[in-house]
Amino acid sequence: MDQILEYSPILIEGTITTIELTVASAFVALIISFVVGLSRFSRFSAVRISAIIYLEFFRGTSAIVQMFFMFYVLPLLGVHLAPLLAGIIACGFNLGSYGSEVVRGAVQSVPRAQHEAATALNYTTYQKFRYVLLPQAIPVMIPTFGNLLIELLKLTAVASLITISDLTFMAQIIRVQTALTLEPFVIIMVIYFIIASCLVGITDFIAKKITKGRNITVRKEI
Amino acid sequence: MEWSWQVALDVLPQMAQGLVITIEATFIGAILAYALGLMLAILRMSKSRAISLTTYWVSEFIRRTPLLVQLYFLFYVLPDLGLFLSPLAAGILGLGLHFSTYTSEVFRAGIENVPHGQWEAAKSLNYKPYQTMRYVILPQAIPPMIPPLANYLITMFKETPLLSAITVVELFNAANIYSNSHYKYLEPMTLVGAFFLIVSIPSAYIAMRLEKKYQRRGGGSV
Amino acid sequence: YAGTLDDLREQGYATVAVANEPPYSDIKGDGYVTGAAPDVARAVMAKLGVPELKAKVVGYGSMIPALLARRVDMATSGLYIKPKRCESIIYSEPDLCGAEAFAVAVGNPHKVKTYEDIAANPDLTMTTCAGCVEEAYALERGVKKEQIKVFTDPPSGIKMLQQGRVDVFALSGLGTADLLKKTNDPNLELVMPVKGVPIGCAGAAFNPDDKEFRDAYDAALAELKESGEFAKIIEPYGFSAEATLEVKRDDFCPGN
Amino acid sequence: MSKIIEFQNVSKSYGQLQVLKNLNMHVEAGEKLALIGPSGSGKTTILRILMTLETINSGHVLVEDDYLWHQRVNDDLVPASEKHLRKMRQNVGMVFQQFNLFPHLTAIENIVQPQVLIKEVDKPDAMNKARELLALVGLEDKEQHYPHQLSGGQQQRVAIARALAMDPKIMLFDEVTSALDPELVEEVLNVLRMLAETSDTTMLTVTHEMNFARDFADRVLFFEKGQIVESGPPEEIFKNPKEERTRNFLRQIIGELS
Amino acid sequence: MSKIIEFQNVSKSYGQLQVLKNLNMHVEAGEKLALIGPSGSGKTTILRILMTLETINSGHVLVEDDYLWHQRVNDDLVPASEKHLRKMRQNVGMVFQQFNLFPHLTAIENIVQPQVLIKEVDKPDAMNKARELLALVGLEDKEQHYPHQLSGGQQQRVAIARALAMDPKIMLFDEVTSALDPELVEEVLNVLRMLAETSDTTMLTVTHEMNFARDFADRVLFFEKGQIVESGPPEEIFKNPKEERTRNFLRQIIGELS
Ligand SMILES: Nc1ncnc2c1ncn2[C@@H]1O[C@H](COP(=O)(O)OP(=O)(O)OP(=O)(O)O)[C@@H](O)[C@H]1O
Ligand SMILES: Nc1ncnc2c1ncn2[C@@H]1O[C@H](COP(=O)(O)OP(=O)(O)OP(=O)(O)O)[C@@H](O)[C@H]1O
Ligand SMILES: [Mg+2]
Ligand SMILES: [Mg+2]
Repeated sequence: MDQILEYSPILIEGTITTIELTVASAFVALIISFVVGLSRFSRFSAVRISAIIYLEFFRGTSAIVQMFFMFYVLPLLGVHLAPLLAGIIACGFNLGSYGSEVVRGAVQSVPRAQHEAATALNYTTYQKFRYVLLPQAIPVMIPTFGNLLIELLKLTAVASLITISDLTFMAQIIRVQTALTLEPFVIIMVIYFIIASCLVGITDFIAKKITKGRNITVRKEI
Repeated sequence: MEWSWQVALDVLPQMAQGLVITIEATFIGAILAYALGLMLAILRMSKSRAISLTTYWVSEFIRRTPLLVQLYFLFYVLPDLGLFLSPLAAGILGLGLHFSTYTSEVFRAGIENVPHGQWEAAKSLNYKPYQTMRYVILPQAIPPMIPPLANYLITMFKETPLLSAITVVELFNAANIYSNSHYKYLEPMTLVGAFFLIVSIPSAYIAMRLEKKYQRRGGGSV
Repeated sequence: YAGTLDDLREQGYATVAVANEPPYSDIKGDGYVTGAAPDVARAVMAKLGVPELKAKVVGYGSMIPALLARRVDMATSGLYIKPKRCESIIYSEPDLCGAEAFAVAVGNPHKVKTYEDIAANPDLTMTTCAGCVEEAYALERGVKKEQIKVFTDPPSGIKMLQQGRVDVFALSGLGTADLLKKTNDPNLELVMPVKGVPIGCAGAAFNPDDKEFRDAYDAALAELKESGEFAKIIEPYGFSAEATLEVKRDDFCPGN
Repeated sequence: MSKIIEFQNVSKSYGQLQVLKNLNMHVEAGEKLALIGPSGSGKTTILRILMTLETINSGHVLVEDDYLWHQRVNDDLVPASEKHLRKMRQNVGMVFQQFNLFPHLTAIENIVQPQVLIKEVDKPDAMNKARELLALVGLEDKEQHYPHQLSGGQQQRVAIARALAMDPKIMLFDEVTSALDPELVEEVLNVLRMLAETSDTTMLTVTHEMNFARDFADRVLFFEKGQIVESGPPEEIFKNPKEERTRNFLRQIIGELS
Repeated sequence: MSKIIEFQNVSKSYGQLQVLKNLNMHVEAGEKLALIGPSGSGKTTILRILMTLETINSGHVLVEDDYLWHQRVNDDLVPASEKHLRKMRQNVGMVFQQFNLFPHLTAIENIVQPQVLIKEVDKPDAMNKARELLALVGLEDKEQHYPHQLSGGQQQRVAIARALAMDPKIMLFDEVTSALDPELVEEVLNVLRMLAETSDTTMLTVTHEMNFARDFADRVLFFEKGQIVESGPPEEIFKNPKEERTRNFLRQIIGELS
């Protein structure tokens, strides 16, 4: 155990990298989720089709394959990304594809009658989405987004394979330097669990805040 | 860098062998995930608070920590504790265990989504608990479970490349090993990505069809 | 890319890919990277007017791709000079040489002394790292592909040996010795040197477009060797300066 | 006539909310009873207690002179076991507001399955009985339809047939038409009117349809806040309610009609 | 008086099902019209076409002498653009069976938001108007309540106020009480009766409540299978329907009452 303690600086560094990677890619994923998710409702078929291609591509291939591709192949094609950036983009684009489905589903779950009420009051399409549909859809999205955030955190571990110095990568360094196995893995699993539990707590808090005083039942999705 | 068909042809046979392992891992892993998931769901719905809470936290721990780290753990730590697993067996166990925490939610939601009125109707007709489950609840709960369970099969398929980290030579690792010894990255990685798309897009389509097919019948118990 | 070295001088540091491979590299608890290979590189680069060396720890198999993708300016730590590799990258003159070693169960029950011994007994299995020279040695000497299980990192390889998943662990002599010392398992023993394979020599590796940079590096390395400073850097890590001075890059990769 | 149902000082609360307060009432065998009263007065709760879908907090409920929620063990009254409850449930059948047909079974299977599983009737006999009952409720031509292929009124009639197939001594109907489109209400009420006239089963029905209550019931109970305010034959209750509160309620509900 | 709405040979089908068949009708400005008829006769469809929630297959609909579903471009009639539809919608307001209030806004925000967004009224003016209207429908004390905190009847009254706030020339009411508990129906109908008397807006209402139709309407249209069977003042239609089919329908619906 003493040996492990000696490595606490790099464990802390790894934890910070993992959190940075999670937060930054969550941000990327969130933007993509809305852009791609809402594109599915576009009047223009070109926009809708692009959104579907994006979705199927990033949802259809493994995250690890996408990362290797971005890290090893893109540079050969002339696109140079710093490893952390490659990791953020890979994680963000991957999760963004799942998130876009959440956005689409939540908007679709707003009853048809609400569309009709907005039309009857002569709302424009933009106003309908901005003032009627999204305010009702966002609370529905939050729990699922919470689950996706956990998926994202776990996905960042895979980034260790493209040599981003996250928590998992640091555990590997410690293993090689100390020839210990059980201890580094147990420690990082506990750290992951703690980070994930904080994320769960934060989402629950937001969900409570946003539904407070309103009759919106926020369901945990499967 | 130029695409070389020579390299592509060279790596294909090895990838084909890897694909067999990938498919094996996916299906056995899925069966395990379904069986363990059902067990977890039953334990979770147990009347004993201790059993149900323990199940909950164990599931959450598994669900909130990365599969990659769990795989390392199963492969490198378990043997020290006396359980010796081949790489593929450890990989399948890891996949099955990790995803059982997801499938268990499908089972639970499937059963809980049967309207309350159905339990009451069965009770008012004097059905025994076993008869209620067997003749009333399960026939209604199972069809809606099929699409999400099929979706997890696809997800597991996409996660199999993680097994490369514990020396399983599946599709991705086969390509990766080739890359490492021939220092060619473009073709193998692109082919792996293409392989995944070829399998997962049609399967996603089939899963969608299943979803349509098994949508809850209207009427009945409104 | 003629001006790579000038660029590095200007920015004041170079990034170097280092694998997690004691004693070639040694990563401290606070993340500082030392070890024989990075220390040599540090001294050479200082001579070339690049005061700082930023080490990027990567997987062993990731050093070459990282170089090719120009994610790093150079790579060093147990990257042996091998003809196959020379097709993709260019090397400096050898800096660290050593014999090969096996780790086996204590008493060496299968009497494995050479790769040929492994090839002769198809029931035996061995492990080494992905893309490592030992894999090539084994295949060249008749070991079947099925007999080789690659590990992701050396301790995992030792674990496999301890757990009986494999019969032989093959790696550079110093790496194996270091690992056995840390593992401190009385059930394992070291076989060194492995006969019938050349002494392996590693060098710093460069992107093939950086020939000028490499040549400058060679010149500075030669000075270092002559001054005796070189021996002072590597010997504390267990490497022999003498062995290194006897060989040339052209012995492995003529014209690289 | 003999008492078939008796409530002795029954209280029932949901959390803070006391729904039934020391309720005493009884029903004679063969009686047709209509329970009326404002929303939330506890009408549904009474039926659900009789069907053992809700427990009670204090008091006793007797069905056929046997304790429903308790059982006697060596002269002590202890909470009823599941076995005792299953025995008592044989006496009672219930039809719900939301029909609750089994959606994965056809109309006839809905009626056959409980007979076969619970009463252990042979399948052919159960089929015969199911056909008779479907004819009784006017649905002989729908036996192979699934619930979702039937209108609400038709579903509710199948639900009535299903409950009848179990030969309960007591039938409970909880606002069986309130989930139906207005056009479909009459067909279901007509079936109930017919049953009230032809069968000697004891029947309790909760309803908001006052015209129907008048035709159907031998006796009307007016509830408010978990207590019986007034009880009597329908002519009396509807023409000359004694209590101010009954009058108010009836005015409110029938107001528009007269 | 002048025609404010005109249907010229309008047909409308859903797939195979023809819901409106060459319908011709018109409504005078300020008229209060009640549409009655059996389920599926196309009453809702007419309102939805006027609200531009459904398109038509052939014929023309005119509102204030302007084509609703078409527009004139160089003497040609072409399908209406979204812009034209938005202009035409300004004339029409609709209240739905299921209220369709925006659940994330309070009662008053429901009335303020469309005024601010669509009519570009200043927020304070919109608030004043919303308060007036809430008072009109008897809900001055509920302005800060969210829809789920209101009873069905109260929600429906807010929905009426919301539609009125847009100052439409034509108001459409589609069975505005049919989703309400019986006790709550009257409060909403009273608001509508009051509006019919005090406002000169043109109003079309679909209803199953014949007593209400009688009070509310200047003219009653009886529909069946997408066609007008009979039209006239309520006294005539309800007392002396000319057509056999009207008589049958009224007997069925009012039968129980008389
Ligand atoms: N499961 C429950 N949990 C909490 N409160 C309940 C529950 N079931 C019923 N109640 C409350 O108990 C009271 C009586 O309910 P009950 O359903 O018996 O009334 P009711 O007379 O049938 O009314 P209605 O005419 O609306 O059906 C109501 O205030 C109701 O809100
Ligand atoms: N979106 C739709 N798709 C297919 N059929 C529809 C659709 N909307 C309505 N219909 C059908 O069109 C017919 C007329 O419907 P409409 O709603 O206008 O009748 P209605 O007179 O309002 O009846 P109700 O009194 O039941 O409300 C009905 O047979 C209905 O099933
Ligand atoms: Mg009730
Ligand atoms: Mg309608």
